[in-house]
Amino acid sequence: MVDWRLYEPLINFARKRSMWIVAFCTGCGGIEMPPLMTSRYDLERFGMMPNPAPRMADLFLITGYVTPKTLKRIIITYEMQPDPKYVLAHGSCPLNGGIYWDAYNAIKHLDKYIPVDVAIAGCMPRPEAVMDGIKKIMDLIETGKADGWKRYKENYEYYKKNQDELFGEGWREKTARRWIPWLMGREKKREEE
Amino acid sequence: MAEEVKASWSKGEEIVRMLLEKAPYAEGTVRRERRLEFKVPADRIVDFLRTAKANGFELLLQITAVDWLKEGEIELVYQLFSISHGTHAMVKTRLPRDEARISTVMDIYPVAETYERDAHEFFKVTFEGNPKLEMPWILEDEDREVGVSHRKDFDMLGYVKRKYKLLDRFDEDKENYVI
Amino acid sequence: MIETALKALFILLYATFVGFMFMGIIRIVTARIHRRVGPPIYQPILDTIKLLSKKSNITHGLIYDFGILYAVGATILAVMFIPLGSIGVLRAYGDLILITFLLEIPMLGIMFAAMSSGNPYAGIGAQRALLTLLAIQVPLGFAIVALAEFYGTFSTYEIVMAQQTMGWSIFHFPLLLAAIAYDLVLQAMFGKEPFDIMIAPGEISLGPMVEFGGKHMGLLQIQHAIALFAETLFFANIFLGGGVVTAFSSSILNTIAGLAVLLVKQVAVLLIATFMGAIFPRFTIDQAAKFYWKWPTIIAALGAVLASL
Amino acid sequence: MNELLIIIFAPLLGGVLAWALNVRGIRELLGVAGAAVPLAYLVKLYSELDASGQLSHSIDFAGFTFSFSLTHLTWVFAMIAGVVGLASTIAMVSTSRDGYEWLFALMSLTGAYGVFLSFDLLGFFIFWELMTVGSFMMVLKYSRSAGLKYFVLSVVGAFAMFLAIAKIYALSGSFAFPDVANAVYYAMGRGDLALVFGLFLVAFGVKAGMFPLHVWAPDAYSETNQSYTAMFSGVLSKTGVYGFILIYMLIGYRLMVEFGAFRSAPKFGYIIAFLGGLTIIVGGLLAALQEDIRKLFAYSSISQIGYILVAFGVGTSLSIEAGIYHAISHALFKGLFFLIVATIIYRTGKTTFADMGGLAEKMPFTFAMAFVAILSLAGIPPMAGFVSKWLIFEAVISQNLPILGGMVFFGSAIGFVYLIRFTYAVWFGQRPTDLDDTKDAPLPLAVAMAILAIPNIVFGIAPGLVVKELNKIFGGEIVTSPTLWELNLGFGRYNGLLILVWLIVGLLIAAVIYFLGAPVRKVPVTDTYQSGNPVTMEYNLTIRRNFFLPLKEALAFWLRISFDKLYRDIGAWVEDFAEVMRNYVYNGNVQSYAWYLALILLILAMWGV
Repeated sequence: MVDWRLYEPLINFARKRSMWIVAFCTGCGGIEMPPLMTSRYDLERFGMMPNPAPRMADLFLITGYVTPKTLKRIIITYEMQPDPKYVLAHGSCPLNGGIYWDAYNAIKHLDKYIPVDVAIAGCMPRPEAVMDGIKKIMDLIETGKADGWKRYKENYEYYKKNQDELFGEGWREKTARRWIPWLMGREKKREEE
Repeated sequence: MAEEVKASWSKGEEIVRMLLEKAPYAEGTVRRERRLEFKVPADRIVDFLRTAKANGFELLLQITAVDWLKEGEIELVYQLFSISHGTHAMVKTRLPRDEARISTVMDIYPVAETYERDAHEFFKVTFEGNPKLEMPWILEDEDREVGVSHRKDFDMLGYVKRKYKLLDRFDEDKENYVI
Repeated sequence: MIETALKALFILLYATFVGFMFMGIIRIVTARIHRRVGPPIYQPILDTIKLLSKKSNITHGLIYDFGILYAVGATILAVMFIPLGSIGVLRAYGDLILITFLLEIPMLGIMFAAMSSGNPYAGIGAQRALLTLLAIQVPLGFAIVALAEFYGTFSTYEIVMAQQTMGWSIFHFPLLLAAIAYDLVLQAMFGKEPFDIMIAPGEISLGPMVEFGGKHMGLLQIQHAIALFAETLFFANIFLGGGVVTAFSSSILNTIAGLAVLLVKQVAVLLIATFMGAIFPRFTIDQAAKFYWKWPTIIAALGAVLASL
Repeated sequence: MNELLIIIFAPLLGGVLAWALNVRGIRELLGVAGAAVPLAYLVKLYSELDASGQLSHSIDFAGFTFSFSLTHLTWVFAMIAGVVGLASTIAMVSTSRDGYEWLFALMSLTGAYGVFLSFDLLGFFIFWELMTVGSFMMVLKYSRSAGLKYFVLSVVGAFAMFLAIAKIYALSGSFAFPDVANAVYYAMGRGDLALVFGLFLVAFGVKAGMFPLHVWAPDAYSETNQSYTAMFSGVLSKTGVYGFILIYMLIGYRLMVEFGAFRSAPKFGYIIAFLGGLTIIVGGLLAALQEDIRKLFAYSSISQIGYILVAFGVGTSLSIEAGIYHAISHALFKGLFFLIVATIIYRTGKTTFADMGGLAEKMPFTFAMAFVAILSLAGIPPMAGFVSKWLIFEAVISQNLPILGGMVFFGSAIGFVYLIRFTYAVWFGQRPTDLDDTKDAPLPLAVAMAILAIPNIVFGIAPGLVVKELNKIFGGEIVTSPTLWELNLGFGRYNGLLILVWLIVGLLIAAVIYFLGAPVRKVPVTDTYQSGNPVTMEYNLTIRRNFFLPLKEALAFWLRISFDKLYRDIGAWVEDFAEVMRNYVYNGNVQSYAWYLALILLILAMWGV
């Protein structure tokens, strides 16, 4: 209808300067967020703000180690975000497992399951390092290189295969039903009362 | 084992003596100030905890388990706390490793339900009378099916390598791994 | 006909732009109170552009889309009825009761859309929003009653005109009480602390807003901007004397001066709400209801009774 | 035979025939015809009425003269009965079970017509009782206890009315309305007047469901055929409302003269208005806390009647006109609501909110109708509900009555509250798996709903249509209506068409922005944010039970005060008292009766007889 390519620079500028964060803090990096958000480093200067609902969020911060249990939620939340969406991984745990390299319940390579646009090394990275990462992702957005969401669409089979290998086929339904026998039992008891 | 430092906490000794009078089947010592230790046979644990609760140990803080592989036993440690005496107490009991069954203490300390589920999931101890033992707890279903446990005869590292398809860059014979 | 259309277009654009600036002002002022730098003032516009230019959107059904459109449409309808200085499209029909209802029904549209998604957070948010509405309705009603009884008319435009000769409403004691109550009510209508339990970001993921994303949220941002403008404009009109300037000989200059006067008054109303919002924590829903049913109700009822004597 | 008598007795005739023949197919036809004939005659008589102003007819029966009259006022009320009665009977084609229901439903419709058209107190009373009997039998079939509660309170009301009529008859020696009004104005004493007013208040208050006499309504409205409830709440409660107008017509002037006015409202009217205000609040709050879809609308009906009472109580011609307008729109939207409830129950067989959800996808037509009804009841411009509420607001507030103004404002908010609860629990959210093959409304119900939905929209956009008729009642321009779309009160204006046009303009602007954005993708209800947890249809996350729990907790103190319980306690005391009397006084012992006789004789002797 309208040729939006003409306005692409403006839109990219808006995308860059208005990144809403999913407030989904995993691991120990969540505690690095308050200084970033509050008066010390004040991320709101760049138009970033924490946002509890993924439907209207752009930036997904993975702040620390990821367990399989969390990864399921991360994938579901990530898929709920509307395109374009960006992922920023904090610290060494999402990179290679970090100090949890031999733990049965910590994911070793996050980018096998969802695309990561920018990874920040460190255990934990200091707020300055996180700011640097955010600067990096802003540059990537402006030049159109932050294309994790495109990669996820294009290589969906690869990501799906890795997810299914880890969790087993049909893990969404299985996880959703996991508690149902127990919840139904409680429901029944409540009704009997 | 380092040389035991005999504690001299007279109040603690009094508490131990008072409890042991009522529960002669147990052994009790004072580890140090505010740390008491009791050893109870597995079949009397309910009696002992009931006695303890009646004598000022109001809280159950935790139930932990230790796997003694060589001795073929699993040690359960019930950590009690007394507000009135101001002291911890570790109540230890041992179960055979391959037949780890013990009675639940839910009716004495209701909070035990959660800790018993924990010990059941990771050390395969069966607490008879706890209705929620089979309820999903920390482990994912696929881990459960494989039988992940913290018992020492479970090959955790091998399982991790298999599960996450790690490149086999480390050797289990080495002392330190570099990744 | 063309003149009406041009006026309506002007009101719409002006309301949207000023509304976005208001949203920016709220964020900057809150940031300064927190000793932060804060975003640029045009930040809400960037947010809206970003949301509208999302490349994938979801819907939960027809009502999900229609509720949003309805909310925006009703807000535009409401702003047309409120006299804006000497510009007015429908101000002859700007009845107090009608405008009060029109300012409330966008929320109904949002609730419809939110609940059609079936999200439990949205359900809880809707419940809290409705109970807040129930709580504010009593003082709001009394404030409107006080106004109507004091001036003997329901027409907003006539009330504005009456204030040009009688002095601002807040200089009359009964209406001062009504204005205080109405200002407390505005706090909940803006959805600012301490009465923002309905969106409660940390607890129920923004409540009704949880499922909106992309262009739905962008439309809601526009709706929020216009509603912010309309609510402050309504307050400035009925309590602060509106924006009627007759000092200049040129009518265009008069109009511009009137808009400027109104803008100052609106910003004053906005700043009060922002200051209150920045320093208060959040009330739970029963605390909010008890608060509204106690002091603002007493104040407003006293105002209404005094005005009717 | 006179047209008025046809209007009154056609439904009864249809009902009796339907019951006597009791053949499926024919009885429905007869019943609908019984409801349609009066409506047709009412429409036909309109031009005649317009020319002459009043149509009268009287017959002599059993030594009394019964006179009937069709005036502009009664025509409006009879039209309410005609339209809602027709829609309700059409809906009954789907939901009724046997000839019994047709007989008594149409009998109560005859009663309602009779009440509206009677021009003397005796006929009024007889048709009132006919109506009560018909509706009582309808309730009795479904629930014994609800029926009995309704019956007891109706008997109290009927007894009060009977006493009042007897009092008036003793004074005037005539039942005809003009004679009665004259006699009351010139001859009635202050005490008698207050007594008659109180008795009428009880009599009409019971039928209208006025607080604190409303306790029968929730049970009776919910424990019967829901198609019939559309008539029950839409028409039968209007007879109570009509009764309040009758108070004005018969004893209003005298009351005004005798007791004076509070501000500009008559003092006796202020009592009605205040009780009406309490009815709004109590009915609305209780409606929000109901768990049963039928009960919610029963309480909501009570709450809306409160508006009408407030308007009538204020007592200016503007406010009475506003009240009649609200009576019309209440009959329309509440009739529509009960038909929607009937459809839901007919299709799902469930009545509680806990068992429902997600029906909007399965019943789109019914949902569209519900949407109209919701907008109308909540008072969203431009709908009929908004116009009438707006008139009431203006009428009440312009008379400098701040407390009543606050009450009606609160009432409009509580309307939002319970409607949203209904919307959320029934239409949206996850659908229980056993409702997956629910079908949309059957044809008769759909037709009936459409009959009621269209005026809901039309009377909101073109309020001039209604106001023109209502102005005729008062014989003057109470509400000026320069065009069909506009109302002008002098201190406030409303234009339905302008609102509609600008709303459409606003919607178009929004739609343009909406369609410029990227296309939308439909997602299932399970694709919803639950803190990242996957959602399944097997466990229903929609909040259905106790939706307004915080409100319940906030009102816990007030909810303990229950007039229903008070009446039950009084009933229990009476029963106990009777038990005591039976045990000790009327114990069946001849000897003790001899003693009573002796005692009475002794007392009489001492009295000097």
